[in-house]
Amino acid sequence: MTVNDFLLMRHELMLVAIALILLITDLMVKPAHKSAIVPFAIALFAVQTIVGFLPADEGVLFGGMFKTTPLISLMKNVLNIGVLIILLQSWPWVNKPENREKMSEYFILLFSTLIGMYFMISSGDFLMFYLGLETATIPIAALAAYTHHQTKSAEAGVKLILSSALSSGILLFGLSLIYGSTGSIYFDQVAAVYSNAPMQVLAFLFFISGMAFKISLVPFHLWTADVYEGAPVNVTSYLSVVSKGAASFILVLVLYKVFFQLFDIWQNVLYVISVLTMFVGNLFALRQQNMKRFLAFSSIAQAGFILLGMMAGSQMGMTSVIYFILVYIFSNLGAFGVVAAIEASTGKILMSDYNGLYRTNPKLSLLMMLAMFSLAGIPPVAGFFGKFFLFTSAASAGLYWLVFIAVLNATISLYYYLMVVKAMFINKTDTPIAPFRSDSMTRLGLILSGLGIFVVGFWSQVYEFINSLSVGLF
Amino acid sequence: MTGTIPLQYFLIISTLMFFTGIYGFLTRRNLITMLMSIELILNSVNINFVAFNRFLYPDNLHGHFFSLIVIAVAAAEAAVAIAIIINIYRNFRSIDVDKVDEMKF
Amino acid sequence: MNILSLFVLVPVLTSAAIVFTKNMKQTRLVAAAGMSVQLILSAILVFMYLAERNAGNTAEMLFTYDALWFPSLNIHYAIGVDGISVAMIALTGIVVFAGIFASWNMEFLSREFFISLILLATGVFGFFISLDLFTMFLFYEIAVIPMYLLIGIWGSGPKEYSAMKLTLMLMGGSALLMVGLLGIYFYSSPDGGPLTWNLLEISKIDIPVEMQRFLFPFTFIGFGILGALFPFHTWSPDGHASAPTAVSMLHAGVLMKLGGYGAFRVAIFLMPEAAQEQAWIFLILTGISVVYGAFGAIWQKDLKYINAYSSVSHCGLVLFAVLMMNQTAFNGAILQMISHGLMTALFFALIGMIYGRTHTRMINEMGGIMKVMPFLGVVYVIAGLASLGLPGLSGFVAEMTIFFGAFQHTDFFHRFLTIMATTSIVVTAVYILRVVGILLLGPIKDEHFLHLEDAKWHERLSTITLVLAIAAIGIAPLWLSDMINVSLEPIVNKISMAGFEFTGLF
Amino acid sequence: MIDYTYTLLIPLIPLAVFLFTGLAGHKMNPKVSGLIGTTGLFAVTILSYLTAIRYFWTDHLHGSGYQAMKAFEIEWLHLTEKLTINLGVLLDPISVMMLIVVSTVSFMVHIYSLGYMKGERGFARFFTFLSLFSFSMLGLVLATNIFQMYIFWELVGVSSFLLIGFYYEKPSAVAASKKAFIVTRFADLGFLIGILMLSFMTDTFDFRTLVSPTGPAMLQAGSATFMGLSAITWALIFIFMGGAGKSAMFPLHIWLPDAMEGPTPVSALIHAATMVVAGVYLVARLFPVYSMVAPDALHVVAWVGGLSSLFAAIIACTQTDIKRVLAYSTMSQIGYMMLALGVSGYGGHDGLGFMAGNFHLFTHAMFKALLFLGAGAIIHAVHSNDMRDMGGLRKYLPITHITFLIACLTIAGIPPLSGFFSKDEILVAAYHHSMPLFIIEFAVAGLTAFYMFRLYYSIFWGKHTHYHHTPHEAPATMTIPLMILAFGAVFSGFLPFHELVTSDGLPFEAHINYGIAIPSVLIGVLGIVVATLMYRKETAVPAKMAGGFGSFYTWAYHKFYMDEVYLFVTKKILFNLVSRPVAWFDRHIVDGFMNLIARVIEKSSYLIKGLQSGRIQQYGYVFVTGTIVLVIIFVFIL
Repeated sequence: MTVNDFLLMRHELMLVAIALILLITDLMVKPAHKSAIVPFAIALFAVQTIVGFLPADEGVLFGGMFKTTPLISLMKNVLNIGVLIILLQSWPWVNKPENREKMSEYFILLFSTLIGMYFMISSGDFLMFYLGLETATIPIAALAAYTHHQTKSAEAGVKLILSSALSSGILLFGLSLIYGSTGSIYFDQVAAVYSNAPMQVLAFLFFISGMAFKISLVPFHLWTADVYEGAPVNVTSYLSVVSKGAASFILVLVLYKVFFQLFDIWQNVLYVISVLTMFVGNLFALRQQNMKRFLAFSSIAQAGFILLGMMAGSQMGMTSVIYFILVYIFSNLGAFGVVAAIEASTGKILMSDYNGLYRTNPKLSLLMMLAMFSLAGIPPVAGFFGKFFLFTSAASAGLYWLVFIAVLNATISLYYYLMVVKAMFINKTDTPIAPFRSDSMTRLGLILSGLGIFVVGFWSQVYEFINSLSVGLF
Repeated sequence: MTGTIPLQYFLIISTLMFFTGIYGFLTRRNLITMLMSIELILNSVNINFVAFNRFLYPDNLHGHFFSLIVIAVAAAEAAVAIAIIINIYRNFRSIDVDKVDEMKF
Repeated sequence: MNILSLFVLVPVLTSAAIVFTKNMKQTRLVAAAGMSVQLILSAILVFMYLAERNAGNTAEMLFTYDALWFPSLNIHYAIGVDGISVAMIALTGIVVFAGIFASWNMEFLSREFFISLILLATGVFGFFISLDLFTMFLFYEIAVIPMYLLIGIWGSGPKEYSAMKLTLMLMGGSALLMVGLLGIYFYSSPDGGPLTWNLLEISKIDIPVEMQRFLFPFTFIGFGILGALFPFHTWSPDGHASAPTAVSMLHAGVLMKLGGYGAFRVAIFLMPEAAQEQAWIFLILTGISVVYGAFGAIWQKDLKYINAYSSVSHCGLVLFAVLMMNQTAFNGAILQMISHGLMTALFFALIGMIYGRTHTRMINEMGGIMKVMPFLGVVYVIAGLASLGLPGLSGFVAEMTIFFGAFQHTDFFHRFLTIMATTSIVVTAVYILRVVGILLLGPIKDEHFLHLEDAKWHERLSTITLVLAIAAIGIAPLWLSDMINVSLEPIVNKISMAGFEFTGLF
Repeated sequence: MIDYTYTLLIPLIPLAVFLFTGLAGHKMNPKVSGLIGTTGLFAVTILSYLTAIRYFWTDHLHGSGYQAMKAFEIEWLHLTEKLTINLGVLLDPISVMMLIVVSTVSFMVHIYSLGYMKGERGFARFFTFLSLFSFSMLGLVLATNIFQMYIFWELVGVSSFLLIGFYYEKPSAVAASKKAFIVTRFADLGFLIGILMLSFMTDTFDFRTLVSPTGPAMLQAGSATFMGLSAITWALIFIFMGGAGKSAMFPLHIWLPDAMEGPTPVSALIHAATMVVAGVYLVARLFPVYSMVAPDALHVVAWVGGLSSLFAAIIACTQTDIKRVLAYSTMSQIGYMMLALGVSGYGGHDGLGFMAGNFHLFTHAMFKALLFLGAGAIIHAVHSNDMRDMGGLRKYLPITHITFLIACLTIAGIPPLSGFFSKDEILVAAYHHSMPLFIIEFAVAGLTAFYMFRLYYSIFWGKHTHYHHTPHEAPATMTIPLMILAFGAVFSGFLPFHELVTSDGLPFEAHINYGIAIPSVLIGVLGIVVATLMYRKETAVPAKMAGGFGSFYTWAYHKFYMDEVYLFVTKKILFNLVSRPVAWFDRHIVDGFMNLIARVIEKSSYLIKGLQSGRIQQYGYVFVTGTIVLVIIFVFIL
């Protein structure tokens, strides 16, 4: 391999290196100084994020198994931003005494899943794709069960690992059929010969259901809420934004690159699934009291919106999907950041605990409100633009009724997002959460997400940049 | 040994295994048994890959490699799964899947 | 710096300044200062506009400014005004100004209150200046959403319920609207040229009729919900009843006008053929809401409900006129929007002031207000007379223009509906006089009322501003209706090109 | 063309006074604002008389007849390219005549009120409203087009509303003002619809264009018919509906008696002399249109007028509240005028009725104002409206007594007082036109004499009531107007109306038709005699008479239960059967539906919560089922 090849893989290689460094330092440092690992890890990853943004040229490695383009590295960078914010926000939780001796595992596992996602996104064939997928999934199960003394955490872990095993089994079966029917596992070769013969449609459907599991689309979403609730809040936010984002990226790539022959079919499939997802996600979210569970269902509904962009099958569609995921990362992390900060300092997680929050912690509540508005797609925050462009691209494919259903669902979702705002601003209570001041790292994380919520919308260059890189169906 | 057994047989076997695995996953109450059913599914996939490769596309080795990787991943998966199941056992004093429904609705 | 952009900038800066204020006194001072600047700006704008027109500038939109925002979607920050929007901006300026002074003693979370109020105003101003459908929609939703907080936090009665209902119904409206706007966008260039969001450019082309048939109901109802179109008006009574004074003023006075304005500017203007075809359905609906709202108002006991229902009736008249689709009726619709905006704002201001003293809004618990609060009483009577269409006040001009415009219609069905609508002026007289009789006149019901003091200076300022505006329009309507008429030209031309005979003015 | 632009001042002076006293009134001494108002009206009166003299005599070129001229006009609002609303000053015989009426009576009432309203709490407010009314009425009179008339029509309506409800702490006054406004408003709806139709057909509001024999209105005779009548007939009937409402014609008269709740000078000015005759004035304005293209509408006018006069006269015989008696007599007299217009033809001697109607309008204004002001003086002295509390007042109130007597004789049509001339002309016109109407009016003449003298006797003669404080004559500010008006009542009959105010502007020969004059005088005398017998001294005859008429008397006493009918229609039908259901429907059906949607969504969210059972295997089931369903749909179905 030449140096250039290394440069092509710099995301992956650097992250592997970072993981290894952390592993070694974890062995080196004495238990007394373990807490130094956290800023170290965060610093390293910050470097990783920045380096990721350096201009990259496209190329193919390993005989087409691995390929990278500016678009793909952009996707990776988007994920990086999310992970960085999550790391910042997880500061108070990782520093808890009970996590002292295993704090480096947190980072290492997180990074290894991220590596998996990198590979998954820039995979050139189904083998690499599958490898990345599993690498991205299995460590998360371990992370979900991170706090092993909690029954919920363990339950989340087992639910995640078993159902993901089932889904990847079905997905694999689909892959095997694809291989059997095309004789290749390389994306471009498969794409060249793929048609809508029944067996290939069958294989595609198996594949789609496996992916739907990752993005937690109805009816493959059932694990989501439980895992989100049981897992530590930062892991939950990681699941809800980063792994969902990565899965959506690869899904849109595969749909656009490999299965573009089946455009009509997968458009209809996504149509059905997205309508289901939006309705079910919203209806479940209506009732939730536990904030993590609430956000879980809201993120399911959001996934339904993402599909609208994919269905366009055009450059606009892909742009809107990536853009929305970027916006969604900021908004959701804003919400999760607040939830995490509050849980870390008070251990309260129910919506009713948030009553009268504005009186005691105005800044947190304001950020939460912004995040909620952004998720609900209310201007002037970024969420509005994200949703609007998703709908625009769906409409560009003539799916007006779908857009109508989607906006109606946005209205329903506005109801429960406003319930949070209501709790914080309107509801009165005798025992509000006491005022507290979170540490600088958390605040930095919150500020970053807040900035994102505000800036990404108005700053049209972001959208235009994404658009300049993204592609439509071939 | 060439082509004495036609491809269909392999596919039938693999399909049977696949659905047996799913059946087991959906019905068995014991977490370990469910894990085994998962293995069945994965192995059916392996059979598919190998059989396809052997019969249809003998000139490349994708299928073989794929099945190898799947086996490896399956092992890793099983490892993590069992670790978590042990964790479950610690917390619930049982590995009956129906007990593990603390979080619902 | 384009003067129009100031209309968005000034409120934003004001609310930014409010963040740094220490206490309620500073806050309200800053807010008042900012909105006074806004009022002066709108006055300047009116004069500049008239000067431009007199200078012979016949461009469809003046003071235009256009900046590319999202190139790939061809979204612009495109602003510009014609006589109609200038009038609406002036209205907004006045009402917001009055609203600030009407809520002068907002003790509770005053900073947040004024910020959200001014944010709402920002949305409204932005809506009226924008020529780009995207920015229009953006500002539209910006204007709608602060209502939730304003009603939910500072409201009274079942405020959470009302706030949620209002927000969700209006957002449901924007759901319809979104579909309509997207459809318009994707058919904005039949010859495969670049698509556009720009109102004027779209108005140059003709959207395919079968597409119009599909899109018109979405757009019209979407805006109509905000314009209290029967049967989607039910957010309005609850919302107004629960909202704090200034919010009711702004909402009924200005925000509901976004509905009428949009229905006219987007739905009718861009899709005249479909409008012609489907007008009869909506004419019946609006005709119903004109009479129905008035009758609904007779039976109410709560002052705010009475006014809310009369708003339903009056705004119904706006949409009714818009659907008549001739120049005079359009002109009447705009005049009606302005006049109703002013007088309903005045009503809500007075109701708030009376409520602040008597602590009840139930008319049967009050009486003889005129004796203890002559100023408020007299102004209330003036507002009432304006609302029942007394000559010399704005309501009369607007209603007459609408009736005569609508009656010009050659079709008997339309003229019949017009006559039906005219009956509302009697019913209006009934409920207005009922209120005046019970509330203001007669003996004093409750001896606690005996030592209530009359309006304070800020209340006088707020109400007198509105009264002056009402009287000015009522006494000398010509300049206003001319200003509007000139700007109606292109719209009427497009409609007439759609093969629609109309009675024009010039 | 002679310059009359200064006439613009006639309406503007009261407006200025109104604004000034209205804005600054509460700051200064009430007397001052009263004086300001009176001086303003004085100026107006001077101007009006000046105008009248110039118009009728000095500037008039003989032969060509009196032409209508626009002294001034500005554009107020343009509706369509054809229809524009102007405000201006139109001078023609009837408007100049009305100028005289309005300014005179208004000026008298101003002076009178200075005394009558002395010490009232709302003294300044009263004069403010009076100036507002004067402004509106003058604007109405001088209107150049029908829409301007409508504008000021509404304004006089509202000023009458304000003045009736002057004692706004008295619930009855509030109720009366409300009733007056709403009833007239309802009538005005008809007026508006009429204008809509008329302008739609003729594309103009302007009176001169409308009435010109070659004007667009004249071409409409054969216009589309509806229920047998041509469209323009309907339009004119609707317009007349407005006039009937203002002029308290049956069945829209019910507000007038209640309107007596207002201060008596107001009743004299608005509800006797000026505003209530606006209806007559309106019909007179459009008279050429009526008589040329819509004779059917004119029949309606005639019959409504005739019936109203009879109806009112009967009720007037039974009332005991002196102001109500006068109110009904007003209604009856206006009926006369309407009938006169209704039976008139156009041009020359056929236009007799037109002339007579306006003539009677003029004389009636004088004597009815006089009666009301006299009644005011009496009430001022006795502090009661009810004639049963009065009697033998003649020695306490000599001036009032004399003037009142003159007025009664005038209205009874006793020569040579003015009432005789005008009424006689009307009877003649009716006689030429239709016999039944003539008979009605003949009877009414008798009834009028009867109830007026019933009133007169029971006030000034009859039993000698004991007043707990002796009544005393009113101050000079009140008696002088009485005398001036009495003068007018006596001599205004000698005005040569048949030369001045005619349907086509050309003078014609009118002479007293003794065949009708003598019987009419006789029946008037008969009425007086009967009244004298019954009421001069306290006797049991009236009671017997009343008993003799039986239920008819009670019906008349209760004004034929018209109020009850209206109450039933509004309260029971409109409020309970329309408004209340509407309110309910809105709350429970429309709004209920919206809430239902929300509830359904919420319920369904509870419905499907079983899907999330928390059990891994059930998740697996759903997963696999989902896949299989997709496969079934997209592989086997599609």
